[in-house]
Amino acid sequence: MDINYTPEELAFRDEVRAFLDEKLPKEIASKVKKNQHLGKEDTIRWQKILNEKGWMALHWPKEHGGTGWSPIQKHIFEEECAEYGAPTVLPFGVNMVAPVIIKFGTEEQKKTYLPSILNSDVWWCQGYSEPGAGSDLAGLKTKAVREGDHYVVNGQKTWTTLGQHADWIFCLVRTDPNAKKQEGISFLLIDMQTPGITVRPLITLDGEHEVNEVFFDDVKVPVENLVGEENKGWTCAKYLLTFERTGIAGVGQSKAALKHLKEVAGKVQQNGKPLIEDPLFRNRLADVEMELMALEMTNLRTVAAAQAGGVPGAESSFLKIMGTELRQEITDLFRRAAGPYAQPFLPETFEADYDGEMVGPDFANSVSTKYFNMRKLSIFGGSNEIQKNIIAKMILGL
Amino acid sequence: MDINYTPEELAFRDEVRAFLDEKLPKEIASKVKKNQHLGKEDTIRWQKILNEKGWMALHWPKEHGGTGWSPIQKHIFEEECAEYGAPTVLPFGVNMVAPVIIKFGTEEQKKTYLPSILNSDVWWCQGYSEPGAGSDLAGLKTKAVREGDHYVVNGQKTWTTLGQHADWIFCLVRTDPNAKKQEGISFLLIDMQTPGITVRPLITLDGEHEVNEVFFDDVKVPVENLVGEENKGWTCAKYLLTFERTGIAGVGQSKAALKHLKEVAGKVQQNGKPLIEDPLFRNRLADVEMELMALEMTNLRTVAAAQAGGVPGAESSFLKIMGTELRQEITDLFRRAAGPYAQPFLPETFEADYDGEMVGPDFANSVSTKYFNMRKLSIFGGSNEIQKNIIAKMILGL
Amino acid sequence: MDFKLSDEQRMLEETVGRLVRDGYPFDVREKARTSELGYSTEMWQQFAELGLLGVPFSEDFGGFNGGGPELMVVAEGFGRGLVLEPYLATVILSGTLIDFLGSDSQKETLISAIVGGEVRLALAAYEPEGRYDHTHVATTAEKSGDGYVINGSKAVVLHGDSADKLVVIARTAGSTNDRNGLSAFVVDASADGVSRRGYETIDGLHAAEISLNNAPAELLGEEGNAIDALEKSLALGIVALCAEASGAMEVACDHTLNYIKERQQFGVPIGKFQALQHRMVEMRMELEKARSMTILAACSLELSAPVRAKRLAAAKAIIGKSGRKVAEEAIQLHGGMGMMEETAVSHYAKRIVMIDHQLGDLGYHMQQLESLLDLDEDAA
Amino acid sequence: MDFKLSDEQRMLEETVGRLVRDGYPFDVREKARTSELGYSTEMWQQFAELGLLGVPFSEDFGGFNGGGPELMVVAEGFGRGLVLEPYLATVILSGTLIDFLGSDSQKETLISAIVGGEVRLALAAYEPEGRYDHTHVATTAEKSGDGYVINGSKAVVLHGDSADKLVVIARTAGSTNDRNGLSAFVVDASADGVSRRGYETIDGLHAAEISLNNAPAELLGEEGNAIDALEKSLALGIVALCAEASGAMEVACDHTLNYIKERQQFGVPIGKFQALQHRMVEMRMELEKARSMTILAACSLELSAPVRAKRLAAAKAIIGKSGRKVAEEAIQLHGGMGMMEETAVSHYAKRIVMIDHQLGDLGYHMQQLESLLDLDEDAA
Repeated sequence: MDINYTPEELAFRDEVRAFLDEKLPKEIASKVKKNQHLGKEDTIRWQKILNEKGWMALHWPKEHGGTGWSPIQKHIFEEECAEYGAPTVLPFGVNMVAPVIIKFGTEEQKKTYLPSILNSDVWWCQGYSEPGAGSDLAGLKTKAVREGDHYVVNGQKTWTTLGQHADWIFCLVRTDPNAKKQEGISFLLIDMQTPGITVRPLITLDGEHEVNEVFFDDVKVPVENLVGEENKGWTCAKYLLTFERTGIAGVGQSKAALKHLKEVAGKVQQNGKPLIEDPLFRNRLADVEMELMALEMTNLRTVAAAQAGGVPGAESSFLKIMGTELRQEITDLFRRAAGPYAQPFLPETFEADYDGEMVGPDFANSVSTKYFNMRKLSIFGGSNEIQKNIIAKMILGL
Repeated sequence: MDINYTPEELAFRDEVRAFLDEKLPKEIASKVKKNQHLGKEDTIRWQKILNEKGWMALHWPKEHGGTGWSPIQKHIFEEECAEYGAPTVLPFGVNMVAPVIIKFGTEEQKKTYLPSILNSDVWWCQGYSEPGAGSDLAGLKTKAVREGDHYVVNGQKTWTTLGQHADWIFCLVRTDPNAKKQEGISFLLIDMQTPGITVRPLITLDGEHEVNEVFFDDVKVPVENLVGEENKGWTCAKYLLTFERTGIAGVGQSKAALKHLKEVAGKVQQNGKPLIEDPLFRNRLADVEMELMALEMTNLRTVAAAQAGGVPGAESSFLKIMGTELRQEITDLFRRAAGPYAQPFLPETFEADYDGEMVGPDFANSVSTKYFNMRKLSIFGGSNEIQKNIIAKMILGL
Repeated sequence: MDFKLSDEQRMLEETVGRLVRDGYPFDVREKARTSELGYSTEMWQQFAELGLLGVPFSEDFGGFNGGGPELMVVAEGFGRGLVLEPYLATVILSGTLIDFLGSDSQKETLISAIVGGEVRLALAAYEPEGRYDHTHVATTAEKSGDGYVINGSKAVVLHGDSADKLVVIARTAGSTNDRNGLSAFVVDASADGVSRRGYETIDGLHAAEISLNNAPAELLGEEGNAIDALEKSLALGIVALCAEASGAMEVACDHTLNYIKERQQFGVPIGKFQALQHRMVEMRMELEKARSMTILAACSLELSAPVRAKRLAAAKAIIGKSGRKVAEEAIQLHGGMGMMEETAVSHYAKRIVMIDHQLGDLGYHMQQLESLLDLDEDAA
Repeated sequence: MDFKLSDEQRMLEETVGRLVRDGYPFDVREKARTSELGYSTEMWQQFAELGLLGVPFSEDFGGFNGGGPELMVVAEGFGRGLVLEPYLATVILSGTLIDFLGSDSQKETLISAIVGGEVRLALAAYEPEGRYDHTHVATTAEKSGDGYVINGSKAVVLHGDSADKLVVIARTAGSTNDRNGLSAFVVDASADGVSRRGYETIDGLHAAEISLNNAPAELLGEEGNAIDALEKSLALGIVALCAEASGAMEVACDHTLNYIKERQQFGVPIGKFQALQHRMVEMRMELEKARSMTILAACSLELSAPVRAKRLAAAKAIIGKSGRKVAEEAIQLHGGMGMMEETAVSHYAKRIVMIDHQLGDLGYHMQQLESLLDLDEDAA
């Protein structure tokens, strides 16, 4: 038993750090650290840098251009990226649809889609949730009717993250209306340029446009865009949902945020002393710190189990719950650190090219939007209630 | 709107205080405040004093010897009793079986049972819960079969508080095994001296003997001991359970406990300073104090609503949950105040006549037994989970 | 002891209730919120016509002579509707301070204008470095001719962007954290020497950073003695915020309850799931606490200063603690819908959480409470 | 990075597991607990035969040369069985301190006797006024002839009632809270000048208040320099307590899970109720945290003092926090049965909660953690 990295693992970490030192554009990292808006071009720029290095596809097999990394290597890479303020790689292409294509797709599909995903030439989005089918994903109603060499798709998807930029969408659709719930679902790839598709922005409570509704009105999709067998799409859906997610605990993000929070609390003055010396604030910081240590170790245990060949299952639900609650707690402390300056809402200050005066201390401008935005963590990606149901069923046998 | 007592209410409070000053035996109050064991004789002595004054039966109508007090008067009385360290009046006779007899009993039954309850000549206990019927009270199995002028009772009751001292027990029994769950239940009064009754002590995790199992083996009960109609006992049971319980919030107890806790924390030294100056301990005290203020006001709102003629319903479930959680929280702080001295377990020190040396500070001897004993508050009397179910159904309509 | 509203209080409650119900549906509110001003001047005139702008003032000025309970009734109703207009800023914080400190002629002029809806005010008390501490006043006032000139900066002045006049707390003696030496002034918002940077707040209100650079000012009352009156006005403000939070929490609970009764997943309303039921019960329990403490605060304004301070600190702290739980759970139980700007509950959640950032947050008020932990109310 | 146990560690785990499973059923444990001694000397001999009493010691003394992970494995197994014997007192707290400080001949005598099960010891470190502060030592030792005499009082000395010898921390220089000037001594428990008041603890162990009145004592190692070794032994003790708590929490969770699967109410197992399912999930989540922190603590003993201190403080604090939740929920979900002495889970709950009162509670360790909040592990 040794919880420390081996010399090989430390050497790998050095390699990652050297790469990030050299290649991560400073202006992008600065935006991430200051909670400024990242544009589509920032994300793509970074992803192309990763691809040049061959580090874009963490979870793909080597033969398709993946890294072939071990779970520990992936973990180290993601930790360091978070620490350095690298933008999050958008998961919809590389970590969601691609593994499904690799596992269930035809050779033709692999050739068509994988290279452009690797090189970030095509922006993917996800068509899973529907207004009536959130937690109950299999309750979806969007239907696809086969007519000759294409499907005709009608229906609506929602919570489509960054769908406003997307070139393609992968969708779960109902192809057999008479089959039982999870049967009769198929997995389709759809070009967003196809006539009949409308994207409507959904503005979240923090004023941001991250998610969308996508409407399908007699949208014609060629049959060759079906992945896997017709009516067997639930297999793809499950594979995608349970697909190894080393980063789900968000340890790197929480560490970076906590570090920033401590800096901030060391500067903000309260009754003539830094806030970090306020016994209660300090106590809550210590509480977050120890919870984060527990989360990190629990995450490492899962990573190490995967390294040893175990298949991470419902354990990742623990990590999802613990990780998201902790990230939310940190946003709560940030807004408390800002004090009355948690109130001002100046969206223009989130732009990197904003050169006006700030209101209150610099860090304060985004504390409340972040606090409210991060409420999504416990809702999206399988709400924490659903995660508890999964644990109750899969681990506890209840 | 005026949250202060009226001059009449204040005068009543003075009267109560004068009575307690004069009549509450100092040695009994001292035992209560020091968490020492109260004997059966202490309780009876105090209850007889109350009865002499005519203050034994808070909830009975005047005609039967009750106080005829308003809800506010009852509240004031109970608050002051808690503050002065008066023993809790045992509810099983005066506040549980008696209201059922008054409401559903025959004149004969009233004459037979009520006077001895008022004068604490007969000790009652409760036969509701069974091993298989706790939260699901109506799942009870103890059966009573009518044979001529008596019932023959067979079965088992459990969690019978202070049943070891009891002269009589009131029982829910199944008289119609074929009826649906809540039908076919009857309400019987049973003399504990009847042959066939065995009481087995149940020792709780704090080493105390408060509760018992009561076994019935062909116990013959005269039919005149039936209260209300045969097979209509559920009506009595419900009446008893929802019977007005002004004291359910335990505000007086929590106030007295918090006051004691502050005294203790002012004396115990930590790093050369009183514990009460430790920022975190003080913060938790403040948290309890404000929660207690909220509980007290919520309780007063319920009392005032009752005063105004409203029938307190599921609101008392809120008070039960909030009140018990708070009392438990205070016991947690007591054990923390005791530090390492929370460990020693010396039951002999709980006796008033113990004159040996204590281990650690005086207050510490009972902190852990109290902490563990008070876990019962959220379990017995309708577990807090059941209270939440009641609120969900009755108030929220879920 | 009697928790019932008097007939007059009940009428006030009905007036506000009707106004909010009829005049403040979500879409109308959203229109006002997204306007440049951030609220509706027509609505403000309606407040005036209904007499709401006079609630805390003497009948001499056309007021209602109301105290804590009356303000509670109004603010709770406003909380239910997420009212945007500068009632707290104008009537409660600025108006009562003028009422406590002003000369007869100042009151005659200003209070009458407030009651008539002719003027809107903002209280410029807190400062950029002072967080929630109202005694942290570095801003200074000096005599100049008949009046005074003020220099300094004021932070997050609620509705300071659209106020016609500012009530400014400035120091005429003492150093930054002294309780003594504070004075209150009326400053014309359009005067030379006043510069304002207005902005929206996350909960849809407006506020401003204000710089005063030799701004001409008129003293209210005596020099150097504003602290007691200021604390009385802030106490009224705390009562109003507690009540507003209670009203908003009530609606957040109601919306959430309705949502879980209607939203179907797995073939049943999600409100059938026991885990969600229990959480809904816990939300309601927090609401009851908030209501209780709001009543306690509203009925404690006439008590001795330390008892009042202790109860208000406890009330505002409970609002901060319970409010956070209700706001977060309201969003969570709404699922994705709770994250949407187009869902009303998200606005309730934002207002509830931001109330914790006004007039002292949970941490600030728990510190106040801790400092008063040994106070025996019966003896005080 | 590798969380797997080595082959040797796995053998140790199996040995302890088998011993507890076969030799420590609840009724046997209850019999030992209610005996006058409070544990079983036969069991102690079995420990010796299996080599368990030598785990942390050098092979020279018949030991196993184990470190943090080995002690973790043993203590976790003991926690699963709620083992009563004085392993922590004798082997971990007293034994390792002798090992760190003693002369070769002292070790030869004492460690060998410990490993062979011939002697039981107790560490008399903490004092009545000192709470959890091991530097609070008012007890003094003075030279007397060849040896020393000790005067003072020691508080809640775990298994001090039945120990043959005491390892006493006493001051040879400095004043009460100095880190310097502490020395460790071996005192014969039956010597003149040693008086002990033994008692049971709420969790079924035994402890004693000990008065030393010119008690003859033998110095371990150098005078005045015991602090580092003492802190190393206490660190081992903390690892053992964390591991014991993890083991006990695991069983408390298992018992609770089994109970809610079996207990029928309203015609179904109560484990079918979603609210209870989610609470059971939360208990398990606390267990996972406790396990993780135990591993972290066990693997941090060789690191620099501040890093070790930070990690151990965090681990013990998590144990205090998570342990309370698991213990209280285990009782609550068991309903009335959880309140019963005859139900095993109540004993697990008591032990878990009392572990928070040994070697520093949640509050104490959070203060340690707060004082190390700015420590950068990578730099330290």
